[in-house]
Formats: sequence, structure tokens, C-alpha cells
Amino acid sequence: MKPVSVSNGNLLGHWRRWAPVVVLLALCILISLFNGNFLTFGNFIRLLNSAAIPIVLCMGATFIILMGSIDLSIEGVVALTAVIVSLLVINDISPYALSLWAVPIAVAVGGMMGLLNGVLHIKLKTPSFMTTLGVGFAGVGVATTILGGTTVRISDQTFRFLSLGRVLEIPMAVWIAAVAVAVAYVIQERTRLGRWLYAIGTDEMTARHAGIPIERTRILIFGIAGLFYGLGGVLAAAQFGQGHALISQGRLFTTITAVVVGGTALSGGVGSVINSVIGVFIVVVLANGLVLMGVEPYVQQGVQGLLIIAAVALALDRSRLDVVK
Amino acid sequence: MMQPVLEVRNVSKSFPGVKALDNVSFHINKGEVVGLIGENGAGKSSLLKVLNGIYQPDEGKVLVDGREIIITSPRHAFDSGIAMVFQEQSILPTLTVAENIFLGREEEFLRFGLISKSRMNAAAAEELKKVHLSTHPAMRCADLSFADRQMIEIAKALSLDSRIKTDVTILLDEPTSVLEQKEIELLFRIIGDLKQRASIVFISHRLEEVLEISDRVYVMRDGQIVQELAAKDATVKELHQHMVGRQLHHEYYREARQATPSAKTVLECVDLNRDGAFSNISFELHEGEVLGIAGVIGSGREDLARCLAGHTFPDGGNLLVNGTAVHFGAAYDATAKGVGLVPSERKVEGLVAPFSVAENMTLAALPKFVSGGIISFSAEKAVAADWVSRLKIKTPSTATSAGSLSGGNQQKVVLAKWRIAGVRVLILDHPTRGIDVGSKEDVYELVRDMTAEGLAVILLGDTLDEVIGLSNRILVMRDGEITARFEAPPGGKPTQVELVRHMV
Amino acid sequence: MTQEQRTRLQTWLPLIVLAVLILIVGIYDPRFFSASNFLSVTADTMTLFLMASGVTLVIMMGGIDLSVQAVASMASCILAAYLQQLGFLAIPLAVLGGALAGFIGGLASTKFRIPSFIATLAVSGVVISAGNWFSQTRSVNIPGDLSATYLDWAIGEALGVPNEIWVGAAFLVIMSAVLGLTPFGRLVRGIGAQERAVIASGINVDRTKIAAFTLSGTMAGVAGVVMAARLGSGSPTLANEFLLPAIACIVVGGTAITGGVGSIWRTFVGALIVQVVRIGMTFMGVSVFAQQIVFGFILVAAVAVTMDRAKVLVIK
Amino acid sequence: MASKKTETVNVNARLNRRTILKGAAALGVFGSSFPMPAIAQETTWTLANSMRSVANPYHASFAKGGADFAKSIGATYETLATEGNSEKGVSDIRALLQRTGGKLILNVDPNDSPDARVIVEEVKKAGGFVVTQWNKPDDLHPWDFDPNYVAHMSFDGVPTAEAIANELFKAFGGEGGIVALGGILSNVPAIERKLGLDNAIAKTNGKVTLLDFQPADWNEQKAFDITQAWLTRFGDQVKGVFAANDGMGMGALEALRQNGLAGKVPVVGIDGIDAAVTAIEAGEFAGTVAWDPIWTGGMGLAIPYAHATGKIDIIKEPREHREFYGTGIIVSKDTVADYKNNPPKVDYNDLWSKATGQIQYRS
Repeated sequence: MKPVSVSNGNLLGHWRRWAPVVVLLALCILISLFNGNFLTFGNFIRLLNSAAIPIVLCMGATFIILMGSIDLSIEGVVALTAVIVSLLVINDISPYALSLWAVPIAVAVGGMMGLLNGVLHIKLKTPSFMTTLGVGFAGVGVATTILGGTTVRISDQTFRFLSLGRVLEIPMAVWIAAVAVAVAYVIQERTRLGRWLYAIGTDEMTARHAGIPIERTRILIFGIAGLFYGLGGVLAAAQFGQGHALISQGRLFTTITAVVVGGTALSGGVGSVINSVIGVFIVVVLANGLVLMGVEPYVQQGVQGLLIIAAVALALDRSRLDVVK
Repeated sequence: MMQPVLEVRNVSKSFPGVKALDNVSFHINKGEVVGLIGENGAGKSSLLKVLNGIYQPDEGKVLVDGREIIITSPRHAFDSGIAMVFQEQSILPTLTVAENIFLGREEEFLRFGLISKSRMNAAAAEELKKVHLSTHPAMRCADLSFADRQMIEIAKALSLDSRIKTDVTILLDEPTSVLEQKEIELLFRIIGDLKQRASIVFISHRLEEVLEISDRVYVMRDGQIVQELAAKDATVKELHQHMVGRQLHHEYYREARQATPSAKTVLECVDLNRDGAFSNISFELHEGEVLGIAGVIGSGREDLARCLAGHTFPDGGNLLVNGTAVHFGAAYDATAKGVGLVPSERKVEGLVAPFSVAENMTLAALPKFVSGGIISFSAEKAVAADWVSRLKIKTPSTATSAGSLSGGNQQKVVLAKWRIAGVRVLILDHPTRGIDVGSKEDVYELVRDMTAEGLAVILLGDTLDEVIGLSNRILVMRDGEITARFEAPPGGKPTQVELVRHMV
Repeated sequence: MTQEQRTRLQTWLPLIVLAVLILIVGIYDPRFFSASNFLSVTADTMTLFLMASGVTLVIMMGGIDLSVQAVASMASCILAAYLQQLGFLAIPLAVLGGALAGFIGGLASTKFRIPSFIATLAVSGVVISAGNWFSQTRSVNIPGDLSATYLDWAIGEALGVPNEIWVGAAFLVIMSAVLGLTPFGRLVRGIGAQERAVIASGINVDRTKIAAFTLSGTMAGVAGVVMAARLGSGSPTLANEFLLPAIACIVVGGTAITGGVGSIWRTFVGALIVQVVRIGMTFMGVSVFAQQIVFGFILVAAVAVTMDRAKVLVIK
Repeated sequence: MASKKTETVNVNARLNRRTILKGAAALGVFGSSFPMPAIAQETTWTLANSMRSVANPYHASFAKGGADFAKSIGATYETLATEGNSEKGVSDIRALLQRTGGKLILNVDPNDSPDARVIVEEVKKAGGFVVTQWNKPDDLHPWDFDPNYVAHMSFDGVPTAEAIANELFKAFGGEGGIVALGGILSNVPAIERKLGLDNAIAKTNGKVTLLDFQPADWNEQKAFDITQAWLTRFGDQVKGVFAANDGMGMGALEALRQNGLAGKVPVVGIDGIDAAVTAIEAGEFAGTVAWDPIWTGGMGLAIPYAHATGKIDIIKEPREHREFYGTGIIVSKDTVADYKNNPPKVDYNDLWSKATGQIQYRS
């Protein structure tokens, strides 16, 4: 993993930048002490499986958060794209049978939703928090309207392969997530957009003076994030073999939690998509572990909360963030 | 005569209520260094903003190499050969040195739409050579010193001349205000070599520097250029008069008013040290005394100042206030013990910009204005108004937002805040950084007033001059240690040379 | 238009938006204009406002409190669980529970230096568990006689106006006073505008922050009590789906999500705007399928109008 | 009995508010000077179904049932969604009562049982008629609000869950360990269904053991992740999966599929959504319970409409017609074909055809 946090070179700083990984390892060890099965190949695969979709979503969310913005439209976009993709492959409602060709279409729709976020946010000068909240509502609304509340069932096995298929023992969804991470990493490190979003997240005025097209960059980044959500929607549809408006319920906060647990600062400028991958695994392993350790169901949320606090307290690199909001 | 590289003709710019630029004409020839001076609000920064494309002039035109151009944005200015080194640093801590130098201009390193970091770093290394900086281009700027970042800022500007055909003009806005002697000398050397390739506009409040480096000097006042003179036959006093438009009524640092401190020790350090910052610092500070601390960046004097004010914590040694040992866990502990800090980063730590003048002034002493849990606005307003008049703060009213005042007046508000809080020890960290000559004098006057009232002052001067002029005693620091102590009574002041010897 | 006029107009925009929305709905269906309808619409808005009023303080500090929904639910459980034994005491107890939750959130965010977004999100997990514990994971009924004796102040009626409105109005005044007249309120604004300067002025910022989170939790507790009174029961899921609407109220009112600028009355108006939009859609017979979509875009549009950009440099 | 007294207390409190509101309403008269849009002219009854959200299949059909009935009698019909927010649900209903001037027939599945009381009181105040479904406090009874609170219909979660659990046991041979996914802990159906499951297990006296119970909050995604974790924790000890509704069941099924266990480890759910029925045909689901939401959605309006139009006098109806259980149809491998060939029909004239006895209160 590439060290991401900008540390002031002292030992603590060096430790901090690896803290998310340390937390993850500590968590794994803790759980395997309670239940040996945790460290089995089977469970490893299952963890990857549970992590695949959150990781894809986090790639988009991380970019937004690095800009210092926030995106609450995740659930809306995922729901809409999942419904659309399910209607375009062989299914029990619509006549279409585009099979895998449906994927780019759905992803593109995600991109459009993202662009909509960006355009409204920039042109109306409304905070991303509110804009994306509104677009999110709309997304779920449209998804509901398209299906009239019913569920569309996917009978297209080629499409289901995206989730069920295995290559070298590893589920297809995981490979796709891996590719998503690679793409996101390249965008972040090797493209102007990537560098510019750090600049914007750190100090928008300076970025503007440097001649960076702030508006265009922000809109594009929202668009790119939308593409990742769209892919997330596709994977969700493939995983459950169906599409409906509630398929993304509960995705929003888990995604943002993962991003922050990974060590990306909500204030923008600090962090990386790689951090978010670690963050996702911390969250997924935690949820998986609570069941493995047989924690009393109704206190699980409490335990999870406390452990999240602990994880962030350890993992978050605050060496440079003098004020924490 | 030869074709000016950059020329401004009869430019005017007005804002509601003020005429920021009034028919300003100004030119700079190839290989020339032109000084631009004036009090804050005189129109310097407006002129720069016009040249930098942030403002569009209402009248008049800008010519580059004799061709008229409309500068639309800082980027456009840059591409047209006008590079600006901002007073507020425009270096992003989260990016690497190379990324900062080429921010917004990555296209030349693109290969199939991807940035080639190796090529970018190589190119950056070239630029760093020009400013004799050895830092690695892939290093994050967060890990660099303030001065290094300033140098990178300049490197960024220099990167222009190897990249465009037209002659390059570099606007240096207060480049030295954050630099120490050593770096300043380096900077001046660099400007020296630059003259073959570029023309430089040099803006500074340090008049002696302006005279030292410039060929010609423009003096601005009230949005007009009131004087253009050749540097070689001008004096600081002269410049100063043109700037303020009046005679210097009495001598600059008010040495005549220098109080003789009482024997009472208000603050004492015993072998104070903070790992990696400073070590075995011992001194006594007396009532009514100005204790100056001189030292280059990295000498540890800033760290010491912040530590004394409770912003950071010592790892060893003792700190005594009025004879009793204290441990400051945070700034509020220091304030409670009557120790206040006037920070160097005025806009960030000094003021709550959106707050009104009154709200800022009472911020450190809010409880004094509370009765029954409610703030007494009348009392607050009265006190604020009193201090506004006492410190001659130029503001429409005490309800005006402090952020809208000029630097000098903002600084006075910060000082008023601590006076109202009734601190007995005030630490001044670069109290006159980036404020104009007129306000500087007022600040010096205030320092004398405070000491007269028995306050003790620790001064980290903006210039050596200032330290020498204002202090009763001077500590010189190097590499976190005190290397020399000077008595500085009126008439018997040490010279810059004496101090510098112990600084470097 | 001069700067002053613009700023003066700016402050009235939320009210203007509200008035316009009311007119649109009212002209479409005059029955919306009946006094009884205004009263019930306002009464229905109060729980939302009570919850949002506390969060407003936190948002003005530049933070956010995502735990209020869980806190309100927990408070309703505490009230329902103990009203029988403790009578009136159950009310302060429930509110206290909310305050405690807020306090913990503030503590976590300041002492561990965790962004409030995550700190409060995590705390709400703990609070949900607590709610389950108090209610034994059931929804607890409040017998009518108890509610008549102890909770009439919240759901009864005075001078022809439902008590929810009196309660809401009371807290509108109290919270506005806290924000506008007390040193605490000023520090909250200061922290939102320029935290480092406040720290450097020798203010114990952490204490102020924790106080703000505690107050936010307290108000969520109050909201939970009123909610329980209205629905005649407490349940660990009673306040579900309240969080985002509550924050929407604050932002729609024109308070900047980035902190520094805002006020309680803006949140009050914001809450009414949100409610009028929702009820308005029912009045105008907007299809249930379209409602979410319309709601979403009206929210964005409303913020586009009401937001006071003059004081916000960068919109993130 | 105590609850009676309390009701009267409450009703009085309401009454005095109501009278004063009447007075205030006089102010509203100026409203009538406005041009009245067509839909505002409520000469006849307006019909409405209120539910959590039209985004889930069960409630979508529930709404459809309401619409169908309304069409059959040519009345205006509205669907209200609480979006899971109790206050929104209640205030939407208030608004609709206001709009229709009380001439409203409401068939509501309250977001949470407490809401029922407020809704009933509001409807009575406005003079409309209401039928509630699934969720209501035990001490709230239609006959305490004659005639406006027409009826409450529900499905007895306990025997239903018990029956479907037995289908599950049958599917894996009646011996071994199972895991169970529950709904939101405090929801009445979730509680009843858990109880039913426990009964079923108890009756196997030890043959079937409950390895673990986890609430997945009716959420497909959570069900998926939890099931995955179970597969790690219990491996092939898991002989079957009990899900308190089909949505979670589908999540569990997909988790099994990911591990190549779909069809090997049987799953049961409740609700009878199409996906579940298909899964039964495919032999991956061992069974589900169909509530026939079309019927509940329509009949919840038909009964009060019959009263409002004088076809029946609800006050004279016996209590098993005021608080009754509907019939859930067990769909299993054997019955699925039959279920699909002749889907349940709805006869709006035979009001209580599917009523199966008066509601029993436990505890």
C-alpha cells in the first residue's frame, strides 16, 4: 500500500500512515481468537464478496470527499442503475435482452446522475450535502416509479456471472472491484483530474489562481463518482439476481464510514482510494466478526459503534488537521 | 527609449465607495527591477490584481511588449509572461514540490493522458536549481519549512522563463516578509541572476530592501502613483515621506519612550526545552520590559513563543509566572495566567474575520461582559468604542466585520483584545508583518504605551532593526539555544552585525 | 441594489420562500388556508423543529450530529418505560438520556479528535442498543390516563392552539437566546467561522463543543418525548427517517453546512418549508411515485434561493 | 376495564380541542372565495391506502388492491407513503382529511403500532372511516371508536411462522440446526414470527436446534452478509434458513448461491412475493406465505365503504368482523403449481370471506 497520509516525518507520523492496516490486522487477530473459522479460505472469499460492492462505491465517494464535498446520493444512484440494468438484461418484466451490453448503459446512467449532482451543485451554488441529498431522493423515486414498486427478476445467467462466476477461485465481482480500484488509483495519481481534486480539496482559491478549471473539475469528479456508483448498482443487481428501489438500503452511511475509517479526511485534501479499500475491509470484517463471535444481536450496533470510534481514533492521521470538525 | 516589457496606461479601478486605482501609469523595461511601495490601501494590491487578471480595469489598458492585452485570469497572466509570487502562500501542503511548481500546467508531462511523474520531477529539479534549493521534487510540501515553500513559490514563477517566448515579468509581493536574513540575501542573489532573463516588480514594506535591490521605485498613495524615482539617489526617509505624505514627526522606534523595567520578574524560564525545537532556555522577563528575541527561521524562537503561550508544551524545565511554577496545557491556561500571544498568522489565529471589531476585541475576555448569563452588548460596545479611539483604529463602526479592515487596523484589534483581557505578558510574533509604515509606527507607539503601564513584552521582530529599536534586552537564538544576550538601552543599542554574528 | 439591501433581502428569503410555497398550495386548494389546517400543519412540524434546533448549533460550529434520530427514539423508550413508576420524573430522565448521548458524542469527537460525522454516527449505534435495552426491543405503549396526566403539556391545547406549537415556540425563543445572547452562542459562531483564532484567544474550545453536542442531544431528547406523547408510545424505531429531513430543515433555512452563519429561526422556517412541501404534495394530489422526486428537487431549489452565499467563501 | 376509561379521557381531551378548532375554522371560510379546482370538489367519498412505501412488492400490491376496488366503484383514490417516518404518515393523513373535508375512507398499514391510535383519533375527529392493518396497540379496539374505526385486520404471525417453519423442517428431513433472520426487533410481526419459530422448534423436542438468530431489519443486504458469516461460523451444520420475510430470504438465498449451496440448503420466507414463488418452483425456497395483499388492499376499503353507503351497519357486526385475521396461503413445493394456476380471487361483495376468526392477544 502506498503511504498516503502526509506526516511530519516523526515516528508517530510514520506509524499513523500505516494505522488503518494495523487496525485491520488487529481486528482480524482478535476475531480469529474467538473463532478459528475466520482465518479459512472460504471466509476470506466471503469477506471479499461482501467487500466488493462497498469498495466500488467507496472509489467514487473517496474522490468526492477528497474534494471536501460529500455525496449523499449513493443509495439513489445505485437503486436507479440496479433497476435499469435489471430491465435491460433478460428479465421477467421487459422484453430487452442486452445481456452484458446493459452494463455500460447502466454505468453511463450512473455517470449522468453524478453529472446532475455536479451541475446542480455548481450552477445553483448549493452545498453538495443538500444537492446530493435531493438527487438521492429523486433517484430512489425514479427507480420506484419505473417498477411501480414491484421487483424485477433477472434470469440472464451471463449477467449473473458478473457476481456468481469464479475465476481462479475468486468471485467475478471481486475481480471487477479490483479493476475499479486500479482505475481509481490511476485517476487519482496519474491524471490531472486526480491531482486537481487534491488541490481543490486543500485550498480551492489557490487552485483557482493556478488556472485549474474548478467548476469543470468538480462536475467531472461528481460524474466519475456516479460511474462507480453505477457499476455498484450493476454488481448489486447481479448479486441479488433482481432489481428494486430498496436494493441499496443502508449503503450510504456504511460507504462514508468506510472512507473515513480508512483515514481520508472529511475536510478534504488528505487521503486516498487505497485507504478506503482498507476502510471497507475494516467495516466488513467488523460486521462479519460480530456474527462469528456471536455478539448479542441487539447490542451489536453498540459494539460496532464503539469499535468504529476506536478504529478511527487510531487510524485517522490528524498530524496535519489542527482543527477537527 | 527601449520598448517596455510591461506597461500600464492610465488604469483606473473603482469599487463602491472607493477609487482603488486612479489613472495609474507604470512601466518596466527588460532586465529591470522596479520597486513598488505604498501604505496598505494605497492601491498596490489592486494594481497587482489588475496585472494578475483578478480585477478588470474600468479604464486604461495593459500592454505586454507594446501589444495591448486583456488579462482574464491569473492563469492567463501567467501564460502571457506575468508571474506572481503571492504574499499569501499559494503552495499546497498536500501536493509534492513538483506538483506544486507545475500545478495547472501538467499538460507538458502528459503521455496518453497520464502524467509522467519522472519527467515532472526531473523538470522540477531543474527549477529548484535556479533557487539553489536541494529539496527532492517528490517531497510533500507539508514537510517543508515556511522559507523553503516561499522559495518554491519563486521557483514556480521562474519556471515560466524557460517555457514561453515573450519576456517574463515576475511580481514579487512581499517576498521577504517571511524570510530571514540568510534567505533574503539568497533571494537577492537570485534576483541578480534573473535580471538577464526577466524583469521584476518588487513589492515590500521594508524600504531599505527596496532601495537595495531596485533600479527604479514607484511610490503609491491613495490609488495614485505619487512619485517615481531612481533608487540610487533616494533615501529611506524620502520614500517614507512620499508614502505617508507627511514629515516623520519623531523618531521611528520611539526609543525616547523606552521604559526602564522594574525589578519585578513576571515571567521566568528555567532550562525550558522542547524536543526538536529548543533546549535549556533560561531568562527572566520583567515588568515594563521589552525582551527581543532574534534568530533565523529554525532557530526555535517561534516554537519558544508558542510554547510560552501554551500553544505547545515543553518537554522539560520550568516556567514560572509571578514566581509560581505553571504548566500550560492549552492556550486558555496561559490566558488565565495573564499571558497572551499576538500570532504571526493574523488572519488565521489573530482574528475571527466575520466577527465584528467589538466581538473580536472582547473574545478573550467574554466573561467580563456577561451578567446573568447574557452578554451585555452595551458594555461591550462602549469598551470597544473606547479602544477604537485609543488605538486610532480606522473602522466605520465597532460593528464592522474585522476581516474588512486593513492589516494594520486588524493588528490593532488583536492588540486591543489582549489589552481588554488584561494580560500582563504579551508575546508579539512578527507584530508588524505585512502592515504598512504608518500602522507600524502606531504599533510601536502601542508597545511603548503597554510597557509604560507595566506590561511585559516578548518581541519576535519582523526585522532585526525592529528588535533592536524596540527592545530593552535582546536574546539571540540559534539551533534552539540562546547564543547571546544583549542589553539594549536607548543610545547603547547593539548593531545588526553584532547580532547576526550569533544568529548564523 | 446596494449591499445593505441585498443582505436585508437575504435574511428574509427563507420566509419569502415559505410564503410562496403556502400560496401555491393554497391557491390550488383553498382548504389549505383554513386556520385549523395551519395549526395542525405547524403542530406536525414541531417535533422535526425541536430535533433540528439542537443540530443547528452543531452545524454552525462546522460539525454535524447524526445521532439525533437514534437519541430521540431512545428518549421515547425511556419515557414510556418509566412513566408508570416515576411520573413526571420520567420526562427529565428521558431528556437527560438524550443529553448524555450528546455529551458522549461530543467527548468522542473532541477528545479523540474524530470528525463529528463519524463520532456521532458511531454513537448512534450505541444509542440504538440502549433504546433496545430500555424498551426490551418492544414498542412500549403509554396508557392514555398517564399521557393525559403527565404529557398534556405537549399534546394538549391552550388558547385554541395545540401545545406542540407552544412548546416549539418556547424552544425557538430559548435556543435563539442561547445562540444570540450568551457567550456560549457567540463561541459557537466563532468556532464555525475561525476555530484557530478562538483557540488562540484562550478559549476552551473543546468545552464549548461538548456543550453544543450535549445541547443537541438534549433537544433530540425533548423531541423524542414530544414524539412519544403524540404517538402515545415509545419505540426504538420511533424517530426513524427523521435525521435527513431534520438536517434538510437546517440547510433549507439558509444555515451554511460549513458553519459560521445561521440561526435558529431559519431552522424553524426551514422546518415549515419542508413540512409545507410534503403536505402540499398530498394536498395537490401529487402521485406517491412522483413525491420523492419532486421533494428532492424542491429541496435543492429552496436551498439555492435561501442560502446566504455572501458569508460563505467556498461552497463545498 | 382500564383502557376504556382512558379512551374516554382522551376522547374528551380531543373533543375540546376539536370544538375550538371548529371555531377557528370559521376563519377558513374566506378560502371558499378561491376558485376551486376539480379534485377539490369532494361530493362523494375519497378512498386512500396508506403504507410504508410503494417501493416494496408487498405494499405495491396492497396499493394496487386499493386502486382496483376504487376503480370498481368509480371513486377517487390516493396512495400515501410514510417513507418509514411515522410523523409524516400521520400528517399526510391529516392533510388528506383536511382536503376531503372528512369524507375519507382510509385503509392504513401504520408505520409503527403507536401511530394507529393517533390515526384513528384523527379520522374519528374528521368523521371519516378507517380500517387498520397489521400494527396497532393491543388496547386499541374498533368498537371503542364506533362507527369511524370500522375494523382492524391482521395475520396471526405466530401460527403462520410456525407452519412455514415446519415446511422448512420437512425440507431438510426434520433433524439438524437452522439459522433465523428476524425483522426489526421491535416490529410486531417480527416478534410474532420469532415466537412462532420458537414454538415450532420446541415441538420438535430437540431434533431441530436454532444455531443462531440475527435481526436483519427486513434488509436483503444485511441478510446476505449475515448468512455469509453463518456459513463461516457453522459451515455444514446449517441445514436450513428461516427468514421472517421473503426479502431477507432472497438475500440469504443469494448468499447460499455464492457458496454453491442454493437448492441444497432450503430457505423459507413470508409474504409470498413473486421472487420467492419462483424460487420455490426452482426448489431453492422450501416455502413462503402469501398474504394476498391485493385482497387486504381492496377489502380494507370495501368494508368501510359498505358501511358508509349503508350496505351494512358496522356497529351491528360481530367482533370477529371488527378485529379479524386474514388467511395466509402456505405456498410450498407441492402447492406452488396450484397457487400459480388459480391465483386468489377477490370478491368485494363477500366482505369477510377470508376472515379467520377474532384476533387473540397474547401476554
